[in-house]
Amino acid sequence: MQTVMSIAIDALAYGMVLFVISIGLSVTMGLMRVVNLAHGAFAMIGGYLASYAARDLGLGYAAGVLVAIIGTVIIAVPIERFLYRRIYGAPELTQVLMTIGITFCVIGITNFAFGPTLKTIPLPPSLQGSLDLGFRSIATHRIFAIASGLVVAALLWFLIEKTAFGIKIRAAVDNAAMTAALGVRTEIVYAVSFAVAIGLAALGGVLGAELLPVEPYYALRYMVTFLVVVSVGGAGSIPGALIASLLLGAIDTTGRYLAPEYGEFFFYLAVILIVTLFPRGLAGRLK
Amino acid sequence: MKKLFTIALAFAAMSSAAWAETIKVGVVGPFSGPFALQGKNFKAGIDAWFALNGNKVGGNDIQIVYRDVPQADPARSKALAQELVVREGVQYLAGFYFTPDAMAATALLQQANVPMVVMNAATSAIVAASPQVLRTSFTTWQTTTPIAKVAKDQGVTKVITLVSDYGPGIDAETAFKTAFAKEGGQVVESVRMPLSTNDFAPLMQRIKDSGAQGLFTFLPSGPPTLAFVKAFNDNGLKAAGVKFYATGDLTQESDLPALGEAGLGLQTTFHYAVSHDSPENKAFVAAAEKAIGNPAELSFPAVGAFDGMYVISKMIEATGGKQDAKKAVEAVKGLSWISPRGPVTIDAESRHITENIYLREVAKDANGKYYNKEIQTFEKQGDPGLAFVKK
Amino acid sequence: MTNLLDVQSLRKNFGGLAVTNNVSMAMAPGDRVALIGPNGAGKTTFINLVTGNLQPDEGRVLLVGEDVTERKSAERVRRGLVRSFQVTRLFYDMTPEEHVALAVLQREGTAGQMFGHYARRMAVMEEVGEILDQLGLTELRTLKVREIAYGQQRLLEIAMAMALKPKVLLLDEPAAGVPQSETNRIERALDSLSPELAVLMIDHDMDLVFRFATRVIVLAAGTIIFDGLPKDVTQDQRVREAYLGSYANAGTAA
Amino acid sequence: MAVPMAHQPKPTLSIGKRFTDNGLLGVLAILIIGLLGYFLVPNNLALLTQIVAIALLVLSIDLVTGYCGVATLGHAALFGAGAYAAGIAAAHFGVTEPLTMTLIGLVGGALAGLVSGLVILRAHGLAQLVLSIAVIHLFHEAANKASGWTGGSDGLSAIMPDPIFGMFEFDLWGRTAYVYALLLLAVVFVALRLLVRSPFGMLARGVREDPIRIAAMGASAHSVVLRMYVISGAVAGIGGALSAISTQVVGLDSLSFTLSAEALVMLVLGGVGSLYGALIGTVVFMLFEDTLSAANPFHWLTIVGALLIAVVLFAPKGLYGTGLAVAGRLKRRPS
Repeated sequence: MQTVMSIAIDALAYGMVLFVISIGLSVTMGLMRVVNLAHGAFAMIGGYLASYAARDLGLGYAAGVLVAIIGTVIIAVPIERFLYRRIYGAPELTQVLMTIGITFCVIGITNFAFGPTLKTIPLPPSLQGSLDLGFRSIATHRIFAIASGLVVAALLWFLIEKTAFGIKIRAAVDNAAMTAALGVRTEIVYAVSFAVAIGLAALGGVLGAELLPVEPYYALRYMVTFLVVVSVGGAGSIPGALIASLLLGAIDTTGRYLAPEYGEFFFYLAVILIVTLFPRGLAGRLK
Repeated sequence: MKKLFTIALAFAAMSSAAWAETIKVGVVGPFSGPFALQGKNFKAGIDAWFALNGNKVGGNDIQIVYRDVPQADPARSKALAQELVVREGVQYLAGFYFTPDAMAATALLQQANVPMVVMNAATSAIVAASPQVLRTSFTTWQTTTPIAKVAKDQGVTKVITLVSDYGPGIDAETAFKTAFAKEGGQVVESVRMPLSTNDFAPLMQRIKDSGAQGLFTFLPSGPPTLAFVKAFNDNGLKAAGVKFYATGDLTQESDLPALGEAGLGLQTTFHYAVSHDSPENKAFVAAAEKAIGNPAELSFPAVGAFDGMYVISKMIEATGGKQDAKKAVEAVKGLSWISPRGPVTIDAESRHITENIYLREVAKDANGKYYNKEIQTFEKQGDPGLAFVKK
Repeated sequence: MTNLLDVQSLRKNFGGLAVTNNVSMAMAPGDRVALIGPNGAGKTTFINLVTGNLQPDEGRVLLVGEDVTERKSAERVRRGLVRSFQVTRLFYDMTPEEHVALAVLQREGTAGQMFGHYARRMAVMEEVGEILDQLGLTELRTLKVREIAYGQQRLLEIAMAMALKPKVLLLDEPAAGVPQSETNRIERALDSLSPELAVLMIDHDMDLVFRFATRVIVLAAGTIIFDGLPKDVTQDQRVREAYLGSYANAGTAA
Repeated sequence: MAVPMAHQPKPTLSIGKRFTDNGLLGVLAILIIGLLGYFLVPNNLALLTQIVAIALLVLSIDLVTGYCGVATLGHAALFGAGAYAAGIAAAHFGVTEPLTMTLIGLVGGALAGLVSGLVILRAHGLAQLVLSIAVIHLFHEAANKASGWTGGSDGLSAIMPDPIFGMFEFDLWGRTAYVYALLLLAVVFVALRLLVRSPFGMLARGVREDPIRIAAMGASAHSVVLRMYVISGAVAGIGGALSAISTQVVGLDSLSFTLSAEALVMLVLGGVGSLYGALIGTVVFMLFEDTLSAANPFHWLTIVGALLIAVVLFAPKGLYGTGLAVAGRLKRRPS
């Protein structure tokens, strides 16, 4: 029983980290219809900036998070303006080519600028160490990641479902031409959505860094994981992404405990099963 | 048609003749991609050797030709090795970070009349694949075996092993089990983790449930080691007094700053620590740090490359710069010298390097820099894994 | 003589809404039936149920006496039930010639052949030529479909249906979007169809309906409210109500 | 060519047209360029042979992606299955005759095509992409686990192919391997040319554009694509076998996501939906990568990335597609 509880806690913690990192991708893929393979690259940029600010400049963790989000968005603005804007509405394969190209460039440049070693983001004392739950202990930063994940989910849900801007986004997704005809400047809507997605990527990169350490190859190493989470959840759906993250976290964690040798099989067979049963993602059925 | 072909060949032959006094060495390694750091260390080791010894041996210039194999890819490695031999006319092949890459290229050696100096790849069987292979790094068996003794000496009798599920990991598991059984210890459980594991927390739960007093683990150098060690600490295993044993791949110097406090006290066995206290090593480290640019990036592949260059220079000396692989290899069999890692010998029979293996503990120096502190030496260790190579 | 198509008590609900409500009808060889009804009456749903693009909740579809309710739409096509689409569904990177040839080959059962070019087969090319000629598409035969006008694309839809030599042909608004000048091509093509064939046509163009149909079925709110001769349809009280009623409610419903 | 031919009820194919239709022109081009390669870089034939092997993989992706519209990031499963089938036959069963090995690779690839087709065709779009990723990871993991057969992560070595026809030995220069590779490519190219122009090829293009329309014609889109997947597996399997024969090793990388993604990038680079595009994409990408990584093994990835971006910006239909469009515009101008 203790073991079960313990695995459940690990699953929750891992799932929430997956959620925080993947939700930005869900926004670009679901709301903006861009197969953004460069998502990990932006998360990685966020991680590097946070590491630079918090460790090398000694600004501390909170400042590191802020610098990461703002800095990554600033870096992303020209990329959106000159590259992404060319592939909105383009065939999927074109988007794949462009975003892989961007990823390669980011990897190469990061490798050149920061070197190939691992970069850490020093945690503040309050997030170091672990919390004793009686039957086991759990790292404090994981609790922080869980809480952040919930806050992000709530804020994002509010932004998209309850604000005027959210209405514009949803309208632009449904019918860009019609929305433009109504006087909404769709390119601004897209640019802002993109910035939000990138900011989320950067935040995820920082919060997840304890589990997925920051290094130049980060951008490609975890790409598949993010893609799987988003498509299992149903692109563009916040509850979908949340459920998918938790479910995949649970499958992965249980698989790794019960049969680590076959963890890969376990995970991908589950993915095949879920995707076959819910071809439009879990959220596709929930609606 | 045939004529044209002969002309083309003649051209190729002529061009290699014209370059005769420059001896080319082809180095295959991961210079981009996820293992770029290790490739960078190859280059740093080689550059350090040039910096300390110049790039002339007996009047012959040595020129290095680098080729990139970002991830284990034997087909590409072989194609590049072939290209190095045929087009670039290299007289020596060297480098090879991954076992399959080295294995693939061994098939060429005899026909190409080229010796191969393995500067990293650590599976015992490589030297058996061709009589023209030498190795200046280590094998997983070699670095793993002593830690079993360390565990026993520390009074640990029940150990759980957790290794990455791929060739070297399985090698390490077998080596540890064999050595630990010889010491009279018991491996209570052996777990193999997929290479793609990100979250190690569930595995920590398994360690706890197994009731082992100690853990032996092998993971490839890089990002997973960080997550693994943190999970070990965060899940209370360190606090519970479970002993942690691993080979030095896990605490390579370039990963130590990232591990930080979490790494303190980790005990590993390995053939080389950047901190090794000897005049040879001081000279080497100074040159290699300069070559690599950022001293924090210096790690073990550099010393394998540095000593590899030493062996190559001896082979060039012995052959007077003429291409004769057999004579070259023969000349360095049994060769002994003082490497930055300590005294070493190329074993005359296996052509693998005999060297000291050190038990080290991660410590913090006066400047707050983390390093591997050598605390025990196992002298003149050969490769116990050779006995298990299938013929 | 068995009916070519026999639809028995079809029922289909979307959510709580009965879109097709206990619909039965039958068609014999030579029948020329027009299916009309106000917007939202469930005409396209009915066609989709018959072709197998949708599965009914209740009821059966019989094709030449055989129950095909459980069969996939492709299997129904192979048994002679062919449809055209209301909005053209064509292969925009292919030419009209290729479209018709593909249909002919598919009918012959050689469309899965992995070698040889259709243009080498005289009989195929002749048939393709005839069909294209009949619909006035000959001049466009080697253009990409994306380069030809919408009206001509509609004609191509019919050409493909004809090439499949169906027993039962369902035409979903064949003349929609076709310029007046070209509807006569459609009419002529329809006239030339084999008399053995049963045709069910949905269209709003009443001129076309009256010229073509020997029988009219009126569908309203998922139910058949009239099934009889064309000359009687305008006199029918329920039909008038259905149409006028829908006009009266149009303002609030939209 | 695009001018409508007024009233020409029975177009007969001229000899010239037949020539281009069957891809004889393409075969000539393959052989001429291939032989040029042989003489221009006689000492880098190993690379050229690798290019041919990968070209077969890229052609194979084109069959399902370009002709049937299936999105896949897992196609290396088919290539790797062929490579391992041929390699295991040679290393464990002593089947070292190269033509037989190629045939075994073909069968292995086709079987893998059938299996992955059955899985991948259960969804569309993004979900399909994810299924293909799951498939390649399962194949990779299975090969890693079955290390007794495959050598696991150490790779399968000890593949020693016999001389071809007992006469032409596989030499250090890789001449035999290269000539064999070119001939294989030429044969496959002709076969695929016939295939894509056959009624089945037309059907497949139809599926890509509108599967519902295909069903309305009485054909089963699923069965068409599945058959194409098997054929595609055979082609990729030949490529895998060629790689196993010429390099005499098979590594886990031949079953990797990375290889799948790279091959897809090559296809998109050359131009999806045309055999020439697939060939051009492979040759350009691999030569570019090889030259760059030799010139600067440390930072070539950045430049490859920049190339990909440039292609999307300036040649959105791929090198071949955009080249054709430009050529068409130039041709049209004078008339």
